[in-house]
Amino acid sequence: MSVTGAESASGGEAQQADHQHQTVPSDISLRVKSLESLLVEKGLVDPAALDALVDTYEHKVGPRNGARVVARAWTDAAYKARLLADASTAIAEFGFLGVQGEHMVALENTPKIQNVVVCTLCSCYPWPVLGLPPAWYKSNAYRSRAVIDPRGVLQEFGLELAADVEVRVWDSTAELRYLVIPERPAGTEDLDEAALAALVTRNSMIGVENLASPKQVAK
Amino acid sequence: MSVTGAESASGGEAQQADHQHQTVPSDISLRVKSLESLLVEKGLVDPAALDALVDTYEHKVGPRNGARVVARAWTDAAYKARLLADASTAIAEFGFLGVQGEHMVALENTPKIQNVVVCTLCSCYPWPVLGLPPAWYKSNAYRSRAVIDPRGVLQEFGLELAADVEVRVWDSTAELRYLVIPERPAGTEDLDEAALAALVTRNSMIGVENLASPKQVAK
Amino acid sequence: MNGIHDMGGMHGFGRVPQDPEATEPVFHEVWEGRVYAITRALGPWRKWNIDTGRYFIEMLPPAEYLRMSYYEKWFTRMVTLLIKTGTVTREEVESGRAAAGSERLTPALTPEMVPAVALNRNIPSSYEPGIVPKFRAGERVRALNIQPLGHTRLPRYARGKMGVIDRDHGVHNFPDTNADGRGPKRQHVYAVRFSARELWGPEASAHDFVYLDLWDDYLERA
Amino acid sequence: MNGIHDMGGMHGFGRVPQDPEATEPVFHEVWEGRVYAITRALGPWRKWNIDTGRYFIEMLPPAEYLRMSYYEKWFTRMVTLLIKTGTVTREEVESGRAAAGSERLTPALTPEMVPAVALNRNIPSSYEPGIVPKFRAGERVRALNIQPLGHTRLPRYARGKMGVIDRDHGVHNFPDTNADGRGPKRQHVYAVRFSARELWGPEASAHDFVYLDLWDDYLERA
Repeated sequence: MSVTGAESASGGEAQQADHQHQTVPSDISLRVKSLESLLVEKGLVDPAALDALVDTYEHKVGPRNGARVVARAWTDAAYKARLLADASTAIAEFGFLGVQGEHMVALENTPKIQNVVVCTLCSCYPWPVLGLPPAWYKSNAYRSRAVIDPRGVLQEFGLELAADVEVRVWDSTAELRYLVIPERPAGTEDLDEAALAALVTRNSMIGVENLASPKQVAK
Repeated sequence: MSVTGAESASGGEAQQADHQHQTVPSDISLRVKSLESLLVEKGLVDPAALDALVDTYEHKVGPRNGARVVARAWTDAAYKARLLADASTAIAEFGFLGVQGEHMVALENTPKIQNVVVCTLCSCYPWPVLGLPPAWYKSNAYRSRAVIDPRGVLQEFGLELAADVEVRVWDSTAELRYLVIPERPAGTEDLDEAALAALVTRNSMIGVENLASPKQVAK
Repeated sequence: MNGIHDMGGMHGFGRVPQDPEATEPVFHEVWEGRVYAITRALGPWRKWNIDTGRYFIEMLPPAEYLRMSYYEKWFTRMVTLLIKTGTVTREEVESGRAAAGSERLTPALTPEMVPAVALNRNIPSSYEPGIVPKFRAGERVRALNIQPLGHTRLPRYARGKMGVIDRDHGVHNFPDTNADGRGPKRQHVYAVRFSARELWGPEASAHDFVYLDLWDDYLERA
Repeated sequence: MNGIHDMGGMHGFGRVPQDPEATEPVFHEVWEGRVYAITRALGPWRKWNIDTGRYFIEMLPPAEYLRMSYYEKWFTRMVTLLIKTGTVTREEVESGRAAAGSERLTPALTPEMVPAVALNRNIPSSYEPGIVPKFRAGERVRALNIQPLGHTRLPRYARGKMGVIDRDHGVHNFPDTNADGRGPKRQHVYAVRFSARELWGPEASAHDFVYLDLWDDYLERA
């Protein structure tokens, strides 16, 4: 199926999209409702399936999934080895599968290496392990700056790296999706896997935050 | 005088400009009137001087100036030599002086060389010889495409160049301003300088158009 | 295309906006969730692929691209592609009603299927021994200096730059051709490691690197 | 700065709009002429220089930059700089009235001066024998790969690319420093000839060239 013609690159498509934007009702909420009812009437979508999809991403899929993966990697050396060797398969052990998580790569942060994930061209993100991306990840500021000024961006997240820490920014240009394994915080030797998972933040699994020790947090 | 601080590059200025845009009245015509009356009240500008400036660029300065320069270059070999060697001085012989025309360069089109002028970074333009720039010259489409797709742009102006014609695109990044001397059309041997000047179009002096012979036009 | 979406390395967008992680909603507005869900529910109809979908967001006029919110872009893309593929007509979108006598279908995605679609793995294997990689880990490569008018996933900031193959990600569809109907042209994708100094010049930190996932057709031996 | 204004080489803006040359007005709206004239009439006060003026248009948020018309950008820039330089206050702009007790000046530009200002030459000579050019016509040079956060006139598309000095334009102010108060740092400017293939890759025409006016500080010997 070819949906694009020779005119696309010269802006014909873009102008069409623009025109169309002008001709649908102005309020986005009304426009979406109108389109949904059209698609339901034509039998293209089932509103109950839409409800189920919204519910799934609002309540069932999210960064708690990734946190469980990270906590296991911290506590189970064999699992960590499998995760680093083939993240898709290792994550599948938890059942965290599906769209935008088919080709996973795990990246391990160390005292000397900070991995940071971005998608400069759109907002690719590992949905099954982290849910849908936060607004900041989709922002033009993050997309434009993460590759040219990663340390400046990290500073805005409160993360000041030593000059000799190697910063690795992963720009998700393909269908690979990246999960950062943050460093396990000090002072967590006594915690079990579930308690450890509770410490893992979404931002730490994107690489823009490092985890403080629970004692530091308690202060 | 330093009007910019360290915060500029991080977007502080831009945000301020944006904020300010929000707080002035919404209709641009009213906002301009309001600012003018403020500046007049404070004695910063004289409304009669504003009138004179508008009148100057609406009626006294424009592409007819450049056309006279081109026509003389066509008819006076010594003038043409001076124009190509030092355009600022040669153009000053006509009294076409002033802001955005201080450092002029003349570029001669030939059957084998097509010069085209653009300013990708803003819209620099040789005001004293061509007046203020037309909308197309200031358009994002022209600014973005002239350097990467000059032949495609020229086609939109109706100019189809042979593949072996050398295209020279001059991106006006500094205070140099460029005047293209188009080829003198065939069949104009009998015309005097004034009649020749009448044939010269604005677009031909930017390089996006070549001049047809008067006989072709008559057809 | 060298569109506004290709914004890696741009200045001027200010600071990264920060929402508190604990309280930021998945969808900031109800309609955002609906746009997301409709897009997903249309997926099984296979009216367009993911590369085409990205391409049609990139083709928004730049001023609109920057003005629109994320899901507003999704919505606009969806309407454009539904019309373009003949799935609905412009008149139907404007009226919100199916044209008289138009076909009534059965939704491809039912509520029962959602857990499987959302949460299960459903992807062609990237192991295709018949497709031989052009490069190996450790090899020096140069990203081509190309300016495709159509969809591409080679950002401008990396073009002409030298890097090192970090790892082979296996075989994937080639977005440039897959986006506009010229086929998947499957080939190897690699993580390629570029130094920040190669990309941005000598003032960048010697300790910073950018990894890009790049296809065989974007690379040449350096 | 790598702002949206640096758009050479971008795709997505469509066809070049065409107005009939014979009938296009110099100013499409009355207010455009006033904005142009006010900007010019403020010039003799020397509150800011041309490089600062350009910089303050480039710092508009990218979405605003693309949304605004040309003279709307000029207007916004003018208001910002009038306030920034203390020439007027934000409150005065909002009210449209001078603050009580504020200074009343005499306009720097009178109607009688307009022909001279608009039409006469008034520029420091660019002949400064004390400033020696670094390069000569015919020399091969490379534009630096730099990413200034402030104002610059080295477009992104030329950075890191090789060209040939076409001619020496004499001595000019250096915009990068002149724009933000670090001084004119006068130096030679050259027209540098780049092949389209060097800039855009092997698919460009071998007969196409781009000439950029570049300063000594943007160039190194290649």
